[in-house]
Amino acid sequence: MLTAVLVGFVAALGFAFAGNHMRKSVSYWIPFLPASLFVYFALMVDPVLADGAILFQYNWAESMGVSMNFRLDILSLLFALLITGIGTLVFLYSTAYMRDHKQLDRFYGYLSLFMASMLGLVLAENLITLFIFWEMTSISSFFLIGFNYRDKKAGRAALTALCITGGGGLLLLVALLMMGQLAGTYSFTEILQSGDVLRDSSMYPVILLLLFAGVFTKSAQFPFHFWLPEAMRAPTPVSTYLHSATMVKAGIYLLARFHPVLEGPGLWQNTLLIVGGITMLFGAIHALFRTDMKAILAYTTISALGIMVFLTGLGTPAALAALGLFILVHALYKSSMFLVTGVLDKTTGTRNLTQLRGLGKYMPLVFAAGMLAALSNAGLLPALGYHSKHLFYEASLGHITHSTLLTGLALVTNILLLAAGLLIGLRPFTGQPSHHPAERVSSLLWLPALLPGLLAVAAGLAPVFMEKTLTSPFAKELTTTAFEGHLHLWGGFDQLLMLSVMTLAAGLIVYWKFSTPKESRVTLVNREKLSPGGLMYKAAVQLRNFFKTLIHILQNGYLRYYTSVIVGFLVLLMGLRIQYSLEFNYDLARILDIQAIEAVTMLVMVISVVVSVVSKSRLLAVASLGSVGLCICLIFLYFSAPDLAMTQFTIDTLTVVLFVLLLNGLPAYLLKADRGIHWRDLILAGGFGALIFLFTLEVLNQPTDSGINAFYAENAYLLAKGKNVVNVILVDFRGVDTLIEIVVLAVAGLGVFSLIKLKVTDAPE
Amino acid sequence: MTDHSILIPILIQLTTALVLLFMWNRIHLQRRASVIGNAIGLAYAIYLFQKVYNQGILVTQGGGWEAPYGITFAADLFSASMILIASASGFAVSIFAAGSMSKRRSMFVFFPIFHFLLMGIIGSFLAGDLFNLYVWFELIIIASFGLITFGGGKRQLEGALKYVTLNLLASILFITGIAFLYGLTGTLNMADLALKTAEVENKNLLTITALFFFVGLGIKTAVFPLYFWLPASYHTPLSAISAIFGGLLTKVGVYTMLRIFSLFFLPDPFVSNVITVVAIFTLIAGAMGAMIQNDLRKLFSWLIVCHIGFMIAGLGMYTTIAIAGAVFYLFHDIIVKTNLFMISGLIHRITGSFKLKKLGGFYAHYPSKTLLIAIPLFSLVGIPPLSGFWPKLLLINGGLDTESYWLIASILVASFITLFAIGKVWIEVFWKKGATVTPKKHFVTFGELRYIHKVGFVLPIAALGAISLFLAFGAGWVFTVSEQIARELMNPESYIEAILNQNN
Amino acid sequence: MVILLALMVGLMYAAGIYLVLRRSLVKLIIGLILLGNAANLLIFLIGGITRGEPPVIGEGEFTLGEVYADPLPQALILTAIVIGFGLQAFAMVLLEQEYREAGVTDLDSLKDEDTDDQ
Amino acid sequence: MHRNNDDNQSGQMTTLILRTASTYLMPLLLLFSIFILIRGHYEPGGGFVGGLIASIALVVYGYANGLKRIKSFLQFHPGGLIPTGVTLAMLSGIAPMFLGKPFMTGLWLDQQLPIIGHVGTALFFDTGVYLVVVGTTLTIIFSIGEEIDS
Repeated sequence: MLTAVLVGFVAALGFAFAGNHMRKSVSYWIPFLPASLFVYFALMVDPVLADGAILFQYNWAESMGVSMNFRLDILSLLFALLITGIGTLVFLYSTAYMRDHKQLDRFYGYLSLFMASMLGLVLAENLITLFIFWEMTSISSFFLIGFNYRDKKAGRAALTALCITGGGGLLLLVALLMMGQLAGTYSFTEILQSGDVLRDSSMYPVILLLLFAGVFTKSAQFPFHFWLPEAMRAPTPVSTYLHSATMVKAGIYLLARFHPVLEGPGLWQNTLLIVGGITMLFGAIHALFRTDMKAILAYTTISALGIMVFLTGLGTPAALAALGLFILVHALYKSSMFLVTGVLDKTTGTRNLTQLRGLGKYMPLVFAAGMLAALSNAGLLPALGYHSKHLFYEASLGHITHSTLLTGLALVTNILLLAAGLLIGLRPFTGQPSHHPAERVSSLLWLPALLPGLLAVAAGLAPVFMEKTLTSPFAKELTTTAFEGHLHLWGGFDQLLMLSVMTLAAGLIVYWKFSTPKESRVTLVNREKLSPGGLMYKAAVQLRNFFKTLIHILQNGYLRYYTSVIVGFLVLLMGLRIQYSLEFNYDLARILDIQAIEAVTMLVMVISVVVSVVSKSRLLAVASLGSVGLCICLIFLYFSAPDLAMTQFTIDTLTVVLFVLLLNGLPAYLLKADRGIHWRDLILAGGFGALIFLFTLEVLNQPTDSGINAFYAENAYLLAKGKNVVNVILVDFRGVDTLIEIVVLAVAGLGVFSLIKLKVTDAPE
Repeated sequence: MTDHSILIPILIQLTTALVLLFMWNRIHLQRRASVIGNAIGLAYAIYLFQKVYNQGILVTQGGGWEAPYGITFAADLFSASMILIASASGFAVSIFAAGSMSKRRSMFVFFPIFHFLLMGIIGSFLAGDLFNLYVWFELIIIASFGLITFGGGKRQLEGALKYVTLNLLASILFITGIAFLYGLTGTLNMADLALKTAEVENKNLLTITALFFFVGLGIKTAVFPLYFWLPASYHTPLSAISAIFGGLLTKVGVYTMLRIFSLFFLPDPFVSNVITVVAIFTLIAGAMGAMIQNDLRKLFSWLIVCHIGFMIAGLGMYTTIAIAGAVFYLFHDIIVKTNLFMISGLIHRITGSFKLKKLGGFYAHYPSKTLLIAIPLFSLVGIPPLSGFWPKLLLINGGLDTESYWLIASILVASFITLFAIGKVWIEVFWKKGATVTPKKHFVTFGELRYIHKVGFVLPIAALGAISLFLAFGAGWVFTVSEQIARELMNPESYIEAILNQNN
Repeated sequence: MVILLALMVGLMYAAGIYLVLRRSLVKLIIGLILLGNAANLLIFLIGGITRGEPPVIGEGEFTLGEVYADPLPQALILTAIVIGFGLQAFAMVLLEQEYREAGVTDLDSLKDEDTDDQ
Repeated sequence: MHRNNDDNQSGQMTTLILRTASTYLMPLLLLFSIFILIRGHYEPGGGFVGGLIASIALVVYGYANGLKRIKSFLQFHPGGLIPTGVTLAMLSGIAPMFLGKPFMTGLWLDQQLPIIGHVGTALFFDTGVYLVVVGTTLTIIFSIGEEIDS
């Protein structure tokens, strides 16, 4: 199993290193990869139906509770088969469709990466592993949307998709972590037992909302749907695979996955019904108003995803059975439609419905593929879509309180979707031919388009088989109650039949009304500025401008402002804290013991400090600075620190010498100051000084005796053989400090040297 | 355990620097010696790491004077891993510098100062004495002063002026904090301080002292609102220098904060709250800055600020899982940020610009280099399972534990904007149709370089990319290490005991 | 005397900060030097001050007497003074170089690098 | 550094006095600095102060006689003192490690020498400090001086 998931990554890596050496002939072999995986998963159908769920365990970052375990049950198996099955078709189709592309290595690399990620996502048993694969699908989607990377719009579309799905992903991560914390494990199989714990937690609504954020962004639900139509800039095989058949269904997969754990009346059901309902109607309406075939397909996909969310929201066994079936049906007919669109685009050079007519004459097999897909979409016998539509109505009718409303909603959506399906599958092939395609359509192009349609018909004719293998176990996996309803080709004259007939009749009327697409209609619904996408984009631009203003205020380039913020911050924090702490019980005798000469020194010092601050002459300021240094030197002398006094004196001299040397060349002393700023700075600096003063006294008031100086006093001579204890500390007790200190001095010398001597005359780098 | 050899990583750097100084003006020799020195340093760091991993905390006392009288050096798992990571990125930068700097530029003093800087960084990881730590810091800042002004030029000096001023201010606040702490306890040995601070009766004084350390280290670490020097200066020097700065300097501050605050000042509700609030604002402010930048290196600089927030957040939450997240992030961040600035150097060498608007077409012309660059870029974003993802996971978990929902929200916002910013870089630099390179005077483009220099550009990027991948796929093991470090930080008894009660 | 020295330390910190907040490059450096001196004086004060008992072991004695000034802060300050000198010298040269490159000593005119985000 | 030499009479006078004085003072001060260095272990003094005094002596000499004179006096670039000093200090720190002792452990000769007293690694270390201080100070001052001259 691990091999099955990882082989795609290995292949992707292989393609990445293949570079442009990859020959076209190689690409014919690539479809064997998904095909063999498909066979592998197909062989798993029986064991899964027999056992329910099979676990495959592999170790990874166990210390964090993350494993590479995989869980194969009917839900993941359905998806795995779709991913590998549709994958085979898409890979096959690509060999012809992308034949002349220069960068096949990248294309297949990304595609394999995506396939593997998607497989990992649906198979992962561990929440974190699931999330890892989830994000990897977003990333591979980013690369694939931007595949035609020189196109600036493709780049933007890719970034939009990445931000929307990535942002949702982050919220999803929090939801998963919350679940993990509440359940005490990241293992899904164990969490499955903790449904009640989760539902009873006060965090339950938060978890739901975060999870929904992930799901709705990934599965393009209103109002996060807008990235999906933009993503259609990807090559058509990619759109087929990612943006209709598989990746966008990852959100649906997640909902279905957590349905047994999280579902419940209230927030779960209502949100899903409302969001799903809006999305399916919104997508269906938009689809009809487009002329670009891929845009129509994008919006019908959005609508279909809405239906899936809606069905999950209904949550009854019938609804979930319908969901399982619809996931399959949709994947089949939608991939077919996309591939048909790709053929038309490839042969005629356009996807615009207003320009495509009568092509059925030249490509009957493609026409057949389109019609079969439209048939399935319309829910007509014998296609599989018939059953899914029936189940859909059955589920909506089964809703306890709002069955009429919900069924009405479903009906309208289905009518519109039916019409949109005909726009793709029927319209380009009928009427007066608009193009005369020069070459015959390669079998590698029409076959993948036709196969799903044939499959759908075959499956549609075998309702009992579908029920046994899909709908019944699917509903059971998600609800633990078996689905009682039955699939059949003829259910008698009942409500469902009536709804189906209504759908068909109204759908045909709508199609007839809309069968001549006009560009003007596009603008009718395409209110860029008012659409969620447009609004979000506008908000992002506004936000960016706001940030820009804010950052320009914060990072304004004025050094003194930076300093004042830093000092102000410290003063603020100290002020916040100091208000509860000061006690002031000083030993007055000790602190007030002053000798005359000391007092005089201090007086000189105060004057020097003040002069160095206020002096209008630079030289005087420097001289007073020197004087401050000398006074410190005297203080050191008075208070038993002869070494310090000597050092201070020599350093002070050198500093002044340096200053005088350097100041010679400078222009006049800069004295500009705004009066207001002047006072503000004075208050800030004064406040800081005052706090230091108070705090120093307070600290001095604390009794401390660590005995460290006593150790030095006793051992300086006896052990370290020196009588000047300060020097002994410097060269022995704390010699390492001194060693580093001379290194500091050395580096300062080198730095000054390079600063002065090393002038750059060439370019900045 | 006593082990005098833990100072060898420092001595290797010092010796290399001195050897280089004696090779004054012999640039070819200097380059080789620097790479060799760092290779030895890295090899020893690996050895030291596995030694500490197996034997526990190793201690040596400078001059043989037992703690707290002499100067203590201690290598616990945190120090040893930091030395390892720093040596790795130092080694990479050394190759990169040897490859990327023209002969004229690397004249004189670059390599010696670079090694003195590494010496300072490694020293501060080993320091077990607060004043000694201060001296190491001074070595780091003076070496960084030398490097940030290296080569001169108006833009660089303007950035350097802010860098120098604010870093000097930071040093002054830091030493002020040390003075107060000495006044309160009468000792400087960090293990001894941990005991003595616990005995201080007036906790308010300790809290205020903590504020001095927080602001002093906060400036070095570049947290909000103390980070101004970083976006003002990091984009000005040579890429090799930005790389070592971006990778290591702020992280020394983070390391020290984690070490000092866990030893002396935490848990303290006021300090914790301050740290948490600062973390939130750092994340948001850095993200905002990154969002609006159009210069590659400025963008990366703001991302440094932003991502410091992750690590500080871990300290603010102060639970084992959160600290483990911070430590994990620290490892990841050093490697990735070093790499980012080397990448910007490579891009500049190839295209002649740092401006997003002028860049483009990289993917079309250099597909394999693009692939190489993709690894650190997406690691930075934290696309799972790359290395940025795991620590974030831990931090969010920590946030859930401590119910710090604002912190989680800002972590998400910061991650999101990082995603956006890197996505934008990707589109602008790699995808967009590129402008043609307009050769400037004296500008040697990548194509004209000698083969060995090309290797010097690409090899270190690949090597650090490989380390990122190791951190990603070996996440389980890295987490085990980080968690052990976190536990040692949260319960420093073994650290204190190893230093104070050892038998020499 | 303690109170005077404490006041002095406070005053020097205040003066240093005030100068660092000026627009002139020269004042900036003077401010930084003052701050450095203030920090040294603070360590000296906090280490405890003692008159006329330098920590030097007398002729014929083997240990310091009963009363002596704490040698440790003195050693620290000595280190700090020398390091401070190195840093200040560098800062001064940087100032002068900055003036040579930019032609001004007004800090307010040095803000292009931060605000230019093109 | 000697740009003001020809400014006026009194300037010349001072310079002359300074020049003469420094010529005699410089060797004395250098000797004094070495004395301070050596006695540092017993009395106030040591490598730092010694080095600083030596630098001041050389700076004053250079200020009076011009940079070139002092360069010819020294015969080598003072920058060379920096790595020499650091190496000396480092070696005296490493030496005990070869004996299995911690870095920077003091090693002492048993016998006392005249004038200097105990000889041990600490003295070598302090000498290293002295050299670095002289080297750095002179490098800084000379670099600045050369720039101003040019």
